[in-house]
Order: sequence, then C-alpha cells, then structure tokens
Amino acid sequence: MNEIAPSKLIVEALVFASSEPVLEAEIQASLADGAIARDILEELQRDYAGRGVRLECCNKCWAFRTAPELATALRKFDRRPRRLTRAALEMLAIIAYQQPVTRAEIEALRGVSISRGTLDNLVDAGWVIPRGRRDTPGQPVTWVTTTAFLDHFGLASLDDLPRLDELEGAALFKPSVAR
Amino acid sequence: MNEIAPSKLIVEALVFASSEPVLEAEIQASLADGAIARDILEELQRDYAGRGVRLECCNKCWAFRTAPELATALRKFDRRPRRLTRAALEMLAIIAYQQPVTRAEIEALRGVSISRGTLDNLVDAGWVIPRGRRDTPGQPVTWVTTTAFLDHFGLASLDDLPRLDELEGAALFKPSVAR
Amino acid sequence: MEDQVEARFVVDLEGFEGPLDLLLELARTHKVDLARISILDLAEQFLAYLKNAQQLELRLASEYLVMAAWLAYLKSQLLLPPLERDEPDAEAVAEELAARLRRLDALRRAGEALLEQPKLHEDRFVRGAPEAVPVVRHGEIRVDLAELLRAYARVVTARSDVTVYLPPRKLDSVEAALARLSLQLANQDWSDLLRYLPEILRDDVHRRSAIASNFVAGLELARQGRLEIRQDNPFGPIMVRQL
Repeated sequence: MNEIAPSKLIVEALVFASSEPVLEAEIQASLADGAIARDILEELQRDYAGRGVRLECCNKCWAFRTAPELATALRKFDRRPRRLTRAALEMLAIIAYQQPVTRAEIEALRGVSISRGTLDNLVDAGWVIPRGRRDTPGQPVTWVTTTAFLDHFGLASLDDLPRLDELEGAALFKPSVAR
Repeated sequence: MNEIAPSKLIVEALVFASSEPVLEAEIQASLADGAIARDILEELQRDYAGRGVRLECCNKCWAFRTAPELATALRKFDRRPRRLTRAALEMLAIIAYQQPVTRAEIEALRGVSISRGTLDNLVDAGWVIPRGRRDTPGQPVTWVTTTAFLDHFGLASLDDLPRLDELEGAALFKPSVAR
Repeated sequence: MEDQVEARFVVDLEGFEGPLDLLLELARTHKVDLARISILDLAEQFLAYLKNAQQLELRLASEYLVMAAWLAYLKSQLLLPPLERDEPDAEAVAEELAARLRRLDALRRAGEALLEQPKLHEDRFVRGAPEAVPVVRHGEIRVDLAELLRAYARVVTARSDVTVYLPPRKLDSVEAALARLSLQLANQDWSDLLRYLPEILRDDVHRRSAIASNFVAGLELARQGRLEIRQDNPFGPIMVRQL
C-alpha cells in the first residue's frame, strides 16, 4: 500500500473531527504551501464513494455524513425530525428558489400574510438568514438560505434544487423588484 | 472497485454516527444473520490503517479517532478579522496617550488589573513594545507604541493624536452624567 | 341523522393559508390541469365553497370575502361577450391568476420535493463523537482610530467619575450671626456691621463666611423691624443701628 501524503491525512482528520461542515478555506489554511485543499478533498470524496460514510460538499464546506441509503439501518439513532408546517415549508421553498427575497415578496407570492413565528422557525433552524436589503422604498431586508440548509437537505449547492419548469424564466415578481 | 458488503457499510456508519464507543455485541445485534461483527470491524481497521482516521478498539468497544500522530498538525486557522476587547482597546489608548507607561500605571488609570493576555494581544499585533524602565523601586518596564501602530491608525506621528479637549469637541468624549 | 348531515358539510377553512391556497387546493382536488386551468370553473367552485361556509355561519376572514367578490366580478366579465365588458382584458386578468396559481403550485411541489431529500439527523447522520481541534486565531485585528479615541475618552471619563470627599469646612452660620447681632447691638448708635464679626476667625474663608452671615442676619433683622441698615455709597461701610 502506498503511503498517503501527509496533507491528505490532515485534511481527512480535520473534516472527520468535526460534526459540522468545515470551510474549504479553513482547510486550505492548515495546509503547507503547494497542497491544494480542493484537489485533496475531491480525491477523498472518491475514496469514500460507495462506503458507509461519505464526504459531502456543500457551498465550499465539507463534511462526512453517513450514506443516505443506510437510513433504515441506522434507525436506532436519535432522530431529530423537524416538523415543518405547510406554510413554513412553502416559505422555505420560496426563499430557496427566489433568493434573495423580501418578506413582502413572499407574501405576494402566497397571497397571504406571514405570521411572525413562521419565519422565526426557519431562522431558529439555521436555514435562512437575512442578507442585505432591497434597494426599494423602505429598504426591506432580503432573505437567503444558509449552508446549514443545504447540509440538512443533502444538497451540494442551490443548483441541486429540483428544477421547476414553472419557475424557469418566469418573472415571479412584478417590476417592483429592482436589483 | 468491488462493491462493499452491506453489513460492512452499516458497521462503518454505525460506529461513525455513534457518540460513544460502540459495544461489539451491539454492532453484532444490528447485523443480519451470518455476518460476524468482529471480522468486519477488523477488516475496517485494516482499511483505515495509515489513514488520517483510525478505527480503535478498547474493551470490546469500537470508535473512530483521528490519527494520534496528527495531533500536533491538526489546527484550525481562523483568519476572520478579530476585534479588540474593551480592555485591550483601553489599554492601547492609554499607552498611546501616556507613553512611556508601566503596567501598574495603566492599571491605576483603568482602576482594574490587566490580564496577561490583554497585553500579549497588543504585543502580538505589533502595536506596543516594552522600551526602557521606570526609575522607581522594582524598575518596572515601560511600554510604548510602535510604528506599526501609527501605520494601522493612519497617523504620521503621535502628535496626530487629538488632544483631550479636541476629543470633547468631537463628541467622542461624553462626560458621564453625575449620579 | 342531523350530525351526519352536518359532518358532510364541514368546511375547514382553518387548514388554508389564505384564498390563493384554497383556490389551489380546489384546483388540485378537482384534478384540474393547472396548465389548462379554467378560472371560470374555479371561480364557481370557490364561490360555492364560500357560500357553503357562510351557510354554516363560519366566520370568514376578510381576505376570502375580498377574493370572492373579485372572482364574482371576474366571472361576470368573462361570461359577457367582449363588446359589453367594462374591462376589455378579463381574459388576461384570469390568465394572470392562473399563472399565479401555477407558480404557487410549483413552489409547493418544490417544498414537497425538499422533504423527499435525505435529511440530516433523519436519513444522514453526522459524526457522533466530534473531536475538538485547536483553533489558531490569526485574523487581522480590526479597529479604527475613532474606537481608540472613544476608549481613551472612556478611561478619562471613568477617572473623573471618582467620588471626592471634601472635609466639611467650619463656616460661620446665619444663626450665629443673628444671635451675635441681637446681643451686641443693644444700645449702640450707628456702627459698622463688620464690628460684630466673631472674635476668633480661623482663616480667610471663615472670615468671608462671617461677613456674608452678618449681612444676611442684618437684612433679616431689618426686615423684622428690629434694626436700621444703611450704606452711604457703593462699597462703603454698611452701618447698622438698633431700633
């Protein structure tokens, strides 16, 4: 067996040690000059493909996670299912697909006002955060999804969201949305 | 690459996801008939030998651990900008205005003692250095600011620091209301 | 029997997130192809649904009533031949509503698709026993001159907050001066107010306080009509005489 390069060992251990996704930049920072974190991570990802544990990448963050197809075999583990109300799920989907999006835009889409708690729940779960403001009167805050959202739903990036033809090219919001 | 036996996948994921070392008997219980936990675990142990992560066994309990020889190499480098603590900021300000000044004099001015780390932070930043000693009993070291300090704050010289009366004019100086 | 009849007509508006949601649900349950949705049919269903709800005296949120009124109007416009319409573009308005419903439906299905994903802590598990990795913080320190100056101002201000105890000074009181004047003025002709200072004056402050007290006491006695007081010229001696 060939000896594994020290930088690869360090990357593997660094990501493995954490239960949270580790920033690629942080991994790069702990490597000696010349070693490229991305290359090593992708190599590791190939090493772990087909194993019980996978190296997942989401939003330039990396984490080891058990293989999704083992879900039933791992039933004994504490499940922490988050029950989402229909309103919250719809709101999450809107933010995921339309980000950055303001509260008023979400309300316009759903045709109903949003109860305070619905947004709070999504923020508490760590799935959405405010980022920036819309350059319209009142300068409302816009909302985006987080890395934790991608991690939770096993998405490598927002591009992995299921495609919706209905949303393709459709100007969801009237010209009131200035960017 | 050969496909890995499902029971091996399960054992790997099970040990990975467990917060405590897992009893061999417990692993055996979660396997289908015919599979022997011990054999699988030892096979996994060989798979992980020489990697950044090891499968360790102690007292018939199994757990993944990062390789011990990496302990010193495993560091996370946090390059996010830091802020100075209030104590450090006040200390820096006192040194800037009162230099050369001893630690005891700074403590007398702030009315509280200074933790070692506070001064270390300023030294690490390259903003203050010890220079000379006070000609008093114990001959304490006196502290001064550096050129790096001037550079960081965009000052040509220490004379560029506003005087106290100028601070008052700038509304930075808010005398507290008599209580 | 009656219970059964009512049960058949239970309209649960609680479950709906506003009129659009109800419209969408109606479209779905009636297997309407959202791509070829007939707003006319849907409007009728919506109005029937609300009518039913009103017969059961359910309280309807105003937004449902607004939607009902709007749909009723849209329906009437759609039924009229184009020439007699108030609004020429009823079809366009209907199409816009249909498009909104399609979008909402798409987003709802997107949400449902999200739930199909292998979720963390349910289908995928994290490392159960994370290991602490030492963190070396070496980011640039971010602080500007204004913060530095504010900090210095804070230190200096805090220092000036110190409570200062001054030893109480022994001053000559007005009461003492009143007693002095009342006693010593008896049977005296015009005389200088300053003649009646205490015999022992510790220092200049004590002396000045005695002069002030004498003056105040003099004014008080004059007010009571027990004393005459005069000053012939500015800064001249103040003369007093008992009445």
